[in-house]
Amino acid sequence: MMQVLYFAWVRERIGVPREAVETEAATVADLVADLIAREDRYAAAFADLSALRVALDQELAEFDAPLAGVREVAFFPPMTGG
Amino acid sequence: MMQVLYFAWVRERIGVPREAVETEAATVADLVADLIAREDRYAAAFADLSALRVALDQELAEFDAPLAGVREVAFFPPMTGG
Amino acid sequence: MRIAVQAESFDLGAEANAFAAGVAGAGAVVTFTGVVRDLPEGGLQAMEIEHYPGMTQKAITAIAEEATQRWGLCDLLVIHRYGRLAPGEAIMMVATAAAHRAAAFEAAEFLMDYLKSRAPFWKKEITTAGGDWVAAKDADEAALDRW
Amino acid sequence: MRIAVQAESFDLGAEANAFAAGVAGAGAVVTFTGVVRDLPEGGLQAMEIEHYPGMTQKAITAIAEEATQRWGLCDLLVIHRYGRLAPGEAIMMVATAAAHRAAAFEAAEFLMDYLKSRAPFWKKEITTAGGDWVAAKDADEAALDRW
Repeated sequence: MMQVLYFAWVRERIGVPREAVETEAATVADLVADLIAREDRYAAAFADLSALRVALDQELAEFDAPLAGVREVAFFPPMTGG
Repeated sequence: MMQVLYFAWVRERIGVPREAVETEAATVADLVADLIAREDRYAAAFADLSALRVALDQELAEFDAPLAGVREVAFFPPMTGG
Repeated sequence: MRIAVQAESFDLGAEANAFAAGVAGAGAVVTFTGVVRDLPEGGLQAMEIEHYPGMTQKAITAIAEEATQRWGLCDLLVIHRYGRLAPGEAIMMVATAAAHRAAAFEAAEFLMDYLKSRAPFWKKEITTAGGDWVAAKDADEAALDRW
Repeated sequence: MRIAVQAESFDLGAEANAFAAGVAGAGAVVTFTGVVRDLPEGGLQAMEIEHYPGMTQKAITAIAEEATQRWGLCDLLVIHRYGRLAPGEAIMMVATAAAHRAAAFEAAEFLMDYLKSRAPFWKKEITTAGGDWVAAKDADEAALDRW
């Protein structure tokens, strides 16, 4: 079981801020494909990966990063702090 | 008659902060030569012109600038504000 | 080094004075304060700032430690708010203290460039027409190339 | 735009708050404060700052007007002290307010670079051994080339 978190418009499209996901995905990209296959709201949120960022256990990562040992995955648009 | 002002170590070497000077000098460099000829303390203050700056009527100027119409000449080392 | 991520407003003057008073040996103190600006066309009711609680403090600490080391800072402060802010309210501030001015300025700019694009905050502009997530600017991403 | 040349001390926090409160439409406020630092070898008793009263306000106003125009500033503040200051005391501050951070930072750095080398102030370090006029640094003169 993996905790998956969503922020900003990704959260709004998917409809929940976080959820526990059962997955066999080996990489972030695999997890995204897995989610997209489940429901349209995921397909809407993940339509353009170039507009998204991902963090693994609260560190920024790439979409081809492996998920082995990861407990928390977060998806969000580019940050707009400051 | 021209008001001549001195600041920082130029003032200390010459010994007064300002004085009225009667001069026929056409340029700043002429005025400096005129002063140097008067007393040693001026020679000591003006020994190295590259270490000095000059302002004419409170605007930075060059040593070859003409003095026609100028009422106030100030000599000082490079500024150290901020 | 103090890093505060908070919903509460803060007092720029009080923070700047406390920061400056706590620093020994600094010749230069720089502060930057970000303020909610109305939209060019007007009508901004509020700015909502969302963040990623588990990651925010960690990400800012990493940026702050890099700045401290790289510019040999005497001290550093980051305050960043989240939640709903009105136009004119301060969103965040950074302060840097260093022996000389170049280091204090550069470190503050570095911190700002990284907070803009690498700290997990997202801004939403609220108007009578609804809410709009602020899009990241290419220029903000490009600003990181300086460092 | 406020420019103050004064012997009296000033309160960084109060000045920063008053400045920020008086600005409309700014998204970014930068302050720089210069503080009297002890000598590397210690022993500084005071810093004496001499200035050229007739020229100081005029020179700073010219620099400030150029900064305001060049970076489209919303507002700008310069305070510079003269007289005898103790280590740890604030010598001067500048504050800039602009729509965006790059303009506020750049204008503040420009002001500092020009105040260092073009405003008629001279610093003398007082120790038990006597007084030493601070020499202008080549790096400060070179800093003007950026602009």
